[in-house]
Amino acid sequence: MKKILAFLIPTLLVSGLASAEVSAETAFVLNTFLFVFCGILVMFMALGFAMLEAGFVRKKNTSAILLKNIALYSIAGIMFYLIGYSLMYVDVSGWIGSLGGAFYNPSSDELALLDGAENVAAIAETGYSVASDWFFQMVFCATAVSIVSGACAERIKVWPFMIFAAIMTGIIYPIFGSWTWGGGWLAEMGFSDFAGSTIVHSVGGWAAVVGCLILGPRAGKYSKDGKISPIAGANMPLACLGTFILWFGWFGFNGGSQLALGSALDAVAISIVVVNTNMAACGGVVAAIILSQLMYKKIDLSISLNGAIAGLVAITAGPDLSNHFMSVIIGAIGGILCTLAIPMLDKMKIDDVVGAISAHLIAGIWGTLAVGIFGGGDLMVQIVGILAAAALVVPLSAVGFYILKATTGLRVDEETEAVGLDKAELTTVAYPEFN
Amino acid sequence: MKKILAFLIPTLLVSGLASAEVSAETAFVLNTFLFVFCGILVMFMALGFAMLEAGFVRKKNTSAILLKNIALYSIAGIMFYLIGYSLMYVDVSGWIGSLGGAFYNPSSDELALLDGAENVAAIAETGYSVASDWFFQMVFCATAVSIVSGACAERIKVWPFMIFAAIMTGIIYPIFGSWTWGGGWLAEMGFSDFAGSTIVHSVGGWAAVVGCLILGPRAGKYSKDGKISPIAGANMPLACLGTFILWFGWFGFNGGSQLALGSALDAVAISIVVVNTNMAACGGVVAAIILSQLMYKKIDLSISLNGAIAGLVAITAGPDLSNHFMSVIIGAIGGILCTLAIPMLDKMKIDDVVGAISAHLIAGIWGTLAVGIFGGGDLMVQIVGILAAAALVVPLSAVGFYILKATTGLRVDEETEAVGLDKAELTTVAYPEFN
Amino acid sequence: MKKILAFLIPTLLVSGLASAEVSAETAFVLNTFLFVFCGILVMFMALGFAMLEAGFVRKKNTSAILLKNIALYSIAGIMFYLIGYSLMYVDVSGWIGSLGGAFYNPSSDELALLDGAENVAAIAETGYSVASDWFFQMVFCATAVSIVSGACAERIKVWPFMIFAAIMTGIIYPIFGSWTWGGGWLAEMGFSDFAGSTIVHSVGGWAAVVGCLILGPRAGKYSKDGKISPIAGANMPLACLGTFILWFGWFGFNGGSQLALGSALDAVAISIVVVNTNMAACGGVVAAIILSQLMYKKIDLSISLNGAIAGLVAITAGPDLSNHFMSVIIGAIGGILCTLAIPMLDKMKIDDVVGAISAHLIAGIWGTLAVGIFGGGDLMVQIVGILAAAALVVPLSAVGFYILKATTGLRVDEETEAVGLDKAELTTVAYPEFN
Amino acid sequence: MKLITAIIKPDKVEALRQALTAVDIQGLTIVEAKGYGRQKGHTELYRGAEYEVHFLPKSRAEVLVDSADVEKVITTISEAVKSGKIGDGKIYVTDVIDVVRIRTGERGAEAIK
Amino acid sequence: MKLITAIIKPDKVEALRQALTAVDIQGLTIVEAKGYGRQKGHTELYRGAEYEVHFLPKSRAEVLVDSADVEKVITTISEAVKSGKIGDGKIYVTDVIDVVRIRTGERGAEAIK
Amino acid sequence: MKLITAIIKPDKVEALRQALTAVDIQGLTIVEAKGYGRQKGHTELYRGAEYEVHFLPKSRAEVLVDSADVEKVITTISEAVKSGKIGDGKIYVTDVIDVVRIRTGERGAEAIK
Ligand SMILES: Nc1ncnc2c1ncn2[C@@H]1O[C@H](COP(=O)(O)OP(=O)(O)O)[C@@H](O)[C@H]1O
Ligand SMILES: Nc1ncnc2c1ncn2[C@@H]1O[C@H](COP(=O)(O)OP(=O)(O)O)[C@@H](O)[C@H]1O
Ligand SMILES: Nc1ncnc2c1ncn2[C@@H]1O[C@H](COP(=O)(O)OP(=O)(O)O)[C@@H](O)[C@H]1O
Repeated sequence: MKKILAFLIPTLLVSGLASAEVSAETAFVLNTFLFVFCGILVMFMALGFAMLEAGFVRKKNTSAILLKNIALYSIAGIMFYLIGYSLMYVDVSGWIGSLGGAFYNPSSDELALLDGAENVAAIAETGYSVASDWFFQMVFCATAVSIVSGACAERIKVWPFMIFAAIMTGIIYPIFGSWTWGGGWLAEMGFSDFAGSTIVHSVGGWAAVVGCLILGPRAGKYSKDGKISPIAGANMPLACLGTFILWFGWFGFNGGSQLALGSALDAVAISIVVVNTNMAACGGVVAAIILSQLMYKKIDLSISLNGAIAGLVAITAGPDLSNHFMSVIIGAIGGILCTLAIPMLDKMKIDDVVGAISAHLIAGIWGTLAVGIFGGGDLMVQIVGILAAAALVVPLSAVGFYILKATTGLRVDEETEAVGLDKAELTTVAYPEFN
Repeated sequence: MKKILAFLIPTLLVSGLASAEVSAETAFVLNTFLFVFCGILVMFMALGFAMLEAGFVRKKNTSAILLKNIALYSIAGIMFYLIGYSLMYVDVSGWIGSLGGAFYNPSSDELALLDGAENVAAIAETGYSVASDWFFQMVFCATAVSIVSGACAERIKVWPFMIFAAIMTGIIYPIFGSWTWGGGWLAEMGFSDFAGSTIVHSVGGWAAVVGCLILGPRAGKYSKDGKISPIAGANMPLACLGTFILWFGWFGFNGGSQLALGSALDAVAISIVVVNTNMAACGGVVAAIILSQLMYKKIDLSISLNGAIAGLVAITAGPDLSNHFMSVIIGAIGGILCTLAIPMLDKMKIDDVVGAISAHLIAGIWGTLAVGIFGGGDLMVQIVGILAAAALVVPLSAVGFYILKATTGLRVDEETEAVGLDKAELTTVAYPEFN
Repeated sequence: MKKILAFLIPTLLVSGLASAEVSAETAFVLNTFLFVFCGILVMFMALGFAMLEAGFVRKKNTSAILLKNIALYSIAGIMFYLIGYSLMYVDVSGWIGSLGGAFYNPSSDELALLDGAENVAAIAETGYSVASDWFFQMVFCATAVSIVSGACAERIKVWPFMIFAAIMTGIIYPIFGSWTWGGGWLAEMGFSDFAGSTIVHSVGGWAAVVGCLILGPRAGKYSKDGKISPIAGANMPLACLGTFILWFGWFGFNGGSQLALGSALDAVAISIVVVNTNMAACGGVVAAIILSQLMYKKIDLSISLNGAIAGLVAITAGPDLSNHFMSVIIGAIGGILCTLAIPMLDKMKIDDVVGAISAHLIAGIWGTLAVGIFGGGDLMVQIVGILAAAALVVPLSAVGFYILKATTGLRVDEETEAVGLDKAELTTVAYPEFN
Repeated sequence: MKLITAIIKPDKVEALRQALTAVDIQGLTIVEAKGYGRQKGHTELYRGAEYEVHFLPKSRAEVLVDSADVEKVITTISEAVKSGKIGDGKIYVTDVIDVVRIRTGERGAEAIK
Repeated sequence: MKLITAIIKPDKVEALRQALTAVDIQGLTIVEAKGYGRQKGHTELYRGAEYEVHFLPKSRAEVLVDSADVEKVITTISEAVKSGKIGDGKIYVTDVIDVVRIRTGERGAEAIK
Repeated sequence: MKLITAIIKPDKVEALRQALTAVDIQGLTIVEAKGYGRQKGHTELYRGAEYEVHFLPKSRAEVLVDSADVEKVITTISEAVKSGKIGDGKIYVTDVIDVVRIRTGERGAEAIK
């Protein structure tokens, strides 16, 4: 008996230690809550894009861009449910998932739990609830296509755009996703992209480039003699509102990508991620302000707003840096590259209405490289990943856009463009009394 | 020894299981946090309504609608504190609560805990903190009256509206609340309304109908020969902003209605609720886009925004469905009903400025029925609940509005309506420089 | 054996109790998450200020105020990282911290944990992660300088303002912070300021007063014969949007200032804080509506919005009151004082564009006194704290502003003021198509 | 031909349009304006301080008419927009040397038929 | 001197500016307007209900010219903005008694050179 | 009667109003305009690309006056809005055949008293 006691006491101590830890069920709750909380924040980014883009287009195309944004988020939800999640995460072969998880629903174990089964322990071991993870993955998918809507604004037809959104969220994004987060070949090579500088932002950015090229620039933007006639966005407060909302949502985007909150380690990691995310955005803003002042003798607000986004995109591949100052630097370089890319794209006659390509693609590439440079991943593998994104998304989205062009038509006719999409494709202009 | 070990191992497993659970105090913290977090999200819906409505009214009535919205949320807080919570939840007789909990405050046990008492265990058993629950209930109450402000906009006097808001949040909503969430007769019959399709949205919707009927339509909306002259809202970006904020807040509205986060079961349930909430809104948007295109040959943005709300309202009675695809369907039907209701209300000369009746009342009724149809409740009881809401709210709010009409007057005079409420009842117009 | 059992049983009970408690690691996770969550909410207040201010300025200065707001938040992040946090919290001597914590980063213990060390228990004992606390403190620092940007709008040059923001967030705010939250002499005296009525809001408010005095009023505001020519803000929906966002963020501001979520006590306390915060804002709104109606025969929306802020500022020093009704009173008095202060400042020719001084300084002083009056602190000490803020901030910010005035210049020239800052100092006006 | 310009209250534009259509005048150009005459503006409040608003919103309507129609149009406009209250506005008539319909190149009275 | 007023489609303003500059007319004042003539507005939809929009957006351009330049300017404007479709707009000419350049006090033809 | 039209800088409207009131001219109609003359617009930047803004914001003021008052009003306007810098604007005078005060039906000079 004594011996038993001798055994018991350590056991109690162990149990004491155990009770100092996070219990499995508590961890499950916390992990699940993290996905829900961060998913909600990322969902809010859909509003950020809507407002940013509504600020950068002209009055006459404002209702259309709002409609596209709420539509694309809705379509993303449905397509990712129908097939996207499955192609990205279920039985990934290395190159693509399967349709075995189409119409993705809660697990039967979870449904049993809700029905009163005593399988808490088994559930707790799964780490997080199925639906919470799905939700978090879905909002990322929506983000990728938001990038396209902004770049192609003011000339792409509403219905074809919505079809493209379905293709992008149901097929293109999930395939690249399966290569990486889904555990496919790039993941196996060791490609490192914490929250998706490449997987979300460059993927969206490449599709935006393709869209802009196939659509061509807005009427009047570039004249034959090479002159650029900028087309000012109608509403800077909306653009600023959108930028801040994106920044706010990004804490969920990067913070949630830790994928767990159920331990002190996770909590520490998330805090670091959140601080780095913020610092990079600060760096991006300050760099864009200074550079725009130097380049143009005056500060450009719209470029400064793009700078915030570029800083955020840049840090997204590796927001787990242990030295916060590095984030300021990475974000600032993101802001600088974005600021430099804006006039360059204009020179290439790529008419990106909101600066999406500069802020998401260019800064996304930089952020992905930065992980290789600052020791969070292998630089060569990072480059492979960047190229793979281009190699997949450019042809696929080109095919998508060309098919739409050949069938429904892709670009509104000249008169619609002159009158504005709001009057031609929608019933209502955005500001009927302000006209 | 071996045997002992044989005994010990199960013990350890049990102890492992025990410490694998969520402790009572942790559950208390998580539950309380859920109320606080979701309450904050629902509070933000007050802004959603304010922006949505500011987008749908004309410039000249914009300051007034903003004022009404911030006022009603403030009044709701105070009235629900003074009497509403008590009438809804304290000593509910079956038909109404009591005034025993007027001026509702933290429990004495909680105050003791804060003062250093060692009563954590007792507190933990209560499940959640008193104030967190109060807060979560209060924000729901505010939502109900937000629905009224939008429908009755552009013609109801500011002060009488504020008095009505006090009546609604202090008396009408709490009485129906006591029948249901308060544990009264409808609850006992088994009426099932998870987060309030009927209890919040139809209740607000009925009061809106009554308000619109007693006020009459805006000048110029319906001519004697039966022609409808629509009055376009001034600012679609604000309407879209409001819609997205409502969507965002709805995750708290429905998610928080699980009422607990302190177990794996709750975490699973909340995740499912959040996904269903999102899917229903997606369904509502897509359905409204398609239907408005079919009906009007062009997409109507404002109807698409209403579709999102209708989808959300529809799923609110039963967001705990285990098959997410059903949510898309329920939301889509909500969006369709709302889209069809808009011209129907116009034919009945019910002038609902923002589509509140279509989106909240019609979709609310549908959502409540859907629970009966899809097996989450008894269809007959659901119908009883729906009728009970009408039977209570219509006469009570009619009495309220008529008393106001007879005393303070309810509707602004013709000249005020022509000039706009901003100039007549407030000091400032909303856009002084844009006029 | 019996004895042993007699010992064992209590032990088991204790262990039972223990497992009913929040484990140390769970508490660490919850505390850290509270900082992250509330920090994100407070970060969002930067948008609240941006929108509020964009609503209160004229169209021609809108881009400039947006730029200033995103810039100041970015600068605050960087300066607080470089030196601010260190001066405020690291080795505080009583009068100021040190530069020993400049470039503040995660602790080496935390980095070890992330690298796989088994030091969870040691980490858990620290209570929360270093970065989460830093983030939460940083966003407070940014808030203080947001107050200045609003008051000094429409005439302060962009670059000197940004330099002042750096001084304020790197030096002035941290010094006063070290006296109080940093544990310096005021903290030792027992100065009680839960979430910063004085430490954040009055500090910002004093700097705003100094800025307004040194800058002088906007051209045309006060004529020599003593007449006041008010300058209406251009966009009330933006002002209302900003106000609601601030209200929303304030739940993080006050709720997070409980500094822990890892126990039932903390959860109870946070709930109470959240309810009181809300009730005070309600009181502020209702009081400002009634008072503006009485004083001006019409409701003033902009004053009502200020009333919400004043109510929030007033409760910030002591939102832990156990009787929620007191919060309504404290908030209402805040709203009244703010409403009365607005015309008074005009009489003193202090031209505060957005009402920041009335809402933040006046209500901040009141809230700090209220803690002394209602028993949460010593009234004399509260007065000392209030005076200390003035004594520190007024001279320091005056020096800052005067140096800028003498070097870069502080105020735009007459022509720039007439044309608007957007055209003169930035490249883009805010509403190019609405002009 | 004559140009008839009327400064009227903005909420009378629709009545004006209907009245002109009724007398078969098929053309009108409107510009938003602000003005004062005997009606002197008023005082407004912003954040507790009073200020004078000197100008009131007006609409400026132009109708090109055949000289023969001048009196008819003046009467039509007057009746359509008159409330009898101060601020009803002014009508003034100026001479037009020539009119061109751009689409067809028609000149003179033809161009406004 | 004469005042030439043209009611044109808003998207033709830039073409008008370039055309006038090309014929060396260095001055133009534009006001936003709305109007109808033969072109009658159209029907729009809002939330499922139809309504008639009677007025279309137009720009009202004024050019002060030397009497000798009238025909040249009329031709220039016509060519610059003509699409041949209904709604192209009107040009009308009125007599100007005097012109002052405020800056210099110059009067008459000098003032618009 | 005459119609005096002045194209002036928008920030001079208030000075114009005061000056006219001071010489007892009690009526004025203002329309927002944009224009160019010798003052040629300028270059602006948006996202790094330059573009020319050809038009500058102007206000177009109309005063109906008794023929006898023309010179007085021209002088008053000129003095009130003149800065001596390019872009000060133009004043032009046209003849008015008749004026009607809608409220009373008064015609001619009576209508603008
Ligand atoms: N002398 C004037 N010159 C130019 N416009 C005038 C003049 N007098 C009046 N107006 C215009 O006519 C509008 C109505 O004139 P007002 O004198 O107020 O009304 P009423 O003609 O009924 O007396 C004014 O707001 C102004 O736009
Ligand atoms: N009689 C008129 N008086 C004043 N403005 C007119 C008149 N007729 C036409 N306009 C203006 O000219 C514009 C174009 O005229 P419309 O008759 O539609 O085209 P078109 O001259 O090509 O037949 C109208 O929108 C209106 O602003
Ligand atoms: N020939 C013209 N026809 C019509 N408007 C003119 C003409 N010339 C000038 N204006 C108007 O007068 C304004 C001021 O003219 P501008 O030549 O720039 O200044 P200034 O008269 O001082 O030389 C212009 O912006 C334009 O609106």
